[in-house]
Amino acid sequence: MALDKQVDWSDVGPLFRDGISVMFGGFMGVGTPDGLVSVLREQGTKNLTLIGNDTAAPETGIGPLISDGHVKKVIVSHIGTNPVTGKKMIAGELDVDLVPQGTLAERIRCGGAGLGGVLTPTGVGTVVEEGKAKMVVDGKTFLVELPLRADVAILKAKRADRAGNLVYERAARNFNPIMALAADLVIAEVDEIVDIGEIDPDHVMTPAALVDKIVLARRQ
Amino acid sequence: MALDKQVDWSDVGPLFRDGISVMFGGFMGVGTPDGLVSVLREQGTKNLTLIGNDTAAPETGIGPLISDGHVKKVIVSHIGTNPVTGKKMIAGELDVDLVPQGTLAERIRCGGAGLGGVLTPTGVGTVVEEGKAKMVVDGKTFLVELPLRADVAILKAKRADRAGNLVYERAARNFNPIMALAADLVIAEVDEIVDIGEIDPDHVMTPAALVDKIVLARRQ
Amino acid sequence: MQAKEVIARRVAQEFQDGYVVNLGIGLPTLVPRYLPAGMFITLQSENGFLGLAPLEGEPLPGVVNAGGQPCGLMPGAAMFDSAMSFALIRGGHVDVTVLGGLQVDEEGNLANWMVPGKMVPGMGGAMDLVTGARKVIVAMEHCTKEGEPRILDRCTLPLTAKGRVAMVITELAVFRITHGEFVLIEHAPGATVEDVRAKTKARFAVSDELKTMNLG
Amino acid sequence: MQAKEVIARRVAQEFQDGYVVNLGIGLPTLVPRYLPAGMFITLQSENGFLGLAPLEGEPLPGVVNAGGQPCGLMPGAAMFDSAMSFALIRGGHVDVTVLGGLQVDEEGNLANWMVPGKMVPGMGGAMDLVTGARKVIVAMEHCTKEGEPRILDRCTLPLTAKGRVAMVITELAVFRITHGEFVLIEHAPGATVEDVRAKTKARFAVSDELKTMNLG
Repeated sequence: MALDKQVDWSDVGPLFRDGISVMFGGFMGVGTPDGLVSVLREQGTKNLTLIGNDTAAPETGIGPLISDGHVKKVIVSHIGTNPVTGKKMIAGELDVDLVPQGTLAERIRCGGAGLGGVLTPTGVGTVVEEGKAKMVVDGKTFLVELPLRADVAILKAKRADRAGNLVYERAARNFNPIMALAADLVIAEVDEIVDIGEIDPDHVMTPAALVDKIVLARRQ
Repeated sequence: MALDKQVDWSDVGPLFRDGISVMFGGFMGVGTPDGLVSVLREQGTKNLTLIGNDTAAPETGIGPLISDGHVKKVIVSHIGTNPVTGKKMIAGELDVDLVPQGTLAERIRCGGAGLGGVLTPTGVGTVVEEGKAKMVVDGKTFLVELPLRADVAILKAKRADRAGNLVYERAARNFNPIMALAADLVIAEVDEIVDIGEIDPDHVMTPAALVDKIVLARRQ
Repeated sequence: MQAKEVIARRVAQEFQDGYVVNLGIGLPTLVPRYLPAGMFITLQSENGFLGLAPLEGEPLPGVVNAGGQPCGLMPGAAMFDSAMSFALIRGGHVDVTVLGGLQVDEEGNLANWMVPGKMVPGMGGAMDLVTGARKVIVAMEHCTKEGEPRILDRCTLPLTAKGRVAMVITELAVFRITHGEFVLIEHAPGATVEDVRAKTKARFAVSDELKTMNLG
Repeated sequence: MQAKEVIARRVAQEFQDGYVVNLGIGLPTLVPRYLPAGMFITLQSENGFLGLAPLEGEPLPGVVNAGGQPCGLMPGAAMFDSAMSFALIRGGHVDVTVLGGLQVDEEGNLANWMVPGKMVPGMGGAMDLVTGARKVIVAMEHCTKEGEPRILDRCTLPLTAKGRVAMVITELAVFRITHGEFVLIEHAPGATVEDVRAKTKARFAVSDELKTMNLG
């Protein structure tokens, strides 16, 4: 029988250490696992490197981790909706690496798919190309963008079976499925846990083989 | 209201011309649109370049197109199950370009995703690396593999809505979704056509925006 | 008629039935209300779906636009992940994107994502959109609030993408950029070519078929 | 006990509970029947799913293995496209792959996909599997039908991948390849190191902990 990957909330804390890199699903906080973010916050995890689409707002998504000083670096496509991120960046308290959103997605996918990088036209002729190798294919110039991986990925899904197959809801899917490929430890916070066999194999969006731990979201 | 993309079988033939490149979904014929293959065969389309996983068997999948001499070139990962392919290759009647299966998938995806190529470790130190650029990332060597596109993609799906959203069945999915991204004209043969709104947006595997024509499979 | 409405009405004329469209925040989101009756377009949302619609009724879980705001879904919508979303954007599957601009220059360069030392929000999906969409339309007011031209010989702000702008539509003028040539094709009712020149710091040719913008 | 059974039994000892495994055609598919009771593994099928199971009852539409033959699905199976299938394979998400071999050499190179002028089936997914799986086990009979060694100082056939083989398991011997060293760790009951040397054309060290294969 498949392994049951459900863990209790008390089991989650010890999975995080100071200084780790964390990929987080979500877009403006939608699809971000709020409970797992709270664990990082409550146990005072320090010096995190966060990788995800954006820093949401001060009290949304991973925003609180930035507000409370748990983070040393973010690799994101957008910080404009969270003024705290900008302030800490200017104050030299937070390192911000801005990556075009499509490039961020491809770099994470490369990290998870055993690829050494990808050639993208995005960023050619802009500040994004600084320090990067370029390659001309069929007369067109591309940037060589390199893989991203993380120590831990924290995901949010609507439903999991006990084996860890995941189903996301609407636009809360976003970066979650590719991050499931690209981290050494993958933890999913889910709204519902069902028995193995209850999710149609055609509807699985992240296969159980990629997921290490599942935890049931606390009711709001 | 969304455009209705259903066409009759009599409308399909004129979409194909001699000398075009055709991506075909399917793995050993499973997920290959047999009706569309029949159209290519019955109207005697010549000098096709076929791009897909394998050449199936002489009477399966795209096999008949090879047996009947409609094809000048195949770009595939495997020909071992179709002795006709091998015979025609040795006789100099068919050009065969063998590509590792994962590399084939990535090259098609690149072609459809606006990427100039991808760095893969697959094939390094083998005949596959001949003539290709290499790149070293973090001390590891990768091949630069370039995009593939086609004039037409012929797909097989289980279900479509009238707008062209597609759902595939089990392992018949395989190459179909990435090919939907990588051809100028995308035609899907489907077992069932339902009204718009009947497919849950979370269950769509190929969005309608990628599909140009849908045709209802003839009952076997 | 307000400048924003003029611009949105004119942009709407560039859409065709069946188009897949990505609209930037702000002014571009006004465009759909000026489409002719019966024209069907599909809106792409870079957070991962096709079939964006206005919110009707209560917000639904996970149904938000790229600004994180609750929205609706068209019948026939399709959801996907961020890798697929940008495969669509970069791969030329979006027929047209309409974005605001801080500056555009005569080479078709666009700057709209940062003002050094002042505003560094990040490029989000803008660089991919401007690089990958089949047609890039910049929809913006002709001058800054201070009256400075936004259409320049050369952008002074960091670029979003190089040479990708196909049209610039303002309340005063419509320019087309093809083969490296910046061409005035329309001006606002009551305006003259000289009015446009006075507020434009880019060289431009005047089309042989110069028209007055039709805002009917 | 037939050679194939010996090999399959010994390969089974390399599996651990929870492993994701991809099995090549032929001999490797025999391995699961020799797993200890209660051990759970997930079989990956490169045509696009996890949770391959033997066929039970009537074939179901679209449920086929990588050879195109009807098969079953485990409860908890998950289907995906070819890009995802090889993201899993190349990205190190397959714990172990077991493949047959034509030749293996002392540098851990494997040749198993073509014989020039004779057999050119194509590499299919083999190159990606051997390149990307965390552990590559070659399971093959020790010599060819003609009695020629298959374990060589250097492969003469075109390679499938370079330096990726971690173990070679035959009916006669078990070798481990680590840090570029080919080491004999087990031999068949009744066989000697000399028997192995006589049939092996590669230099190999003999482990200090050399054992007899346990086929119980």
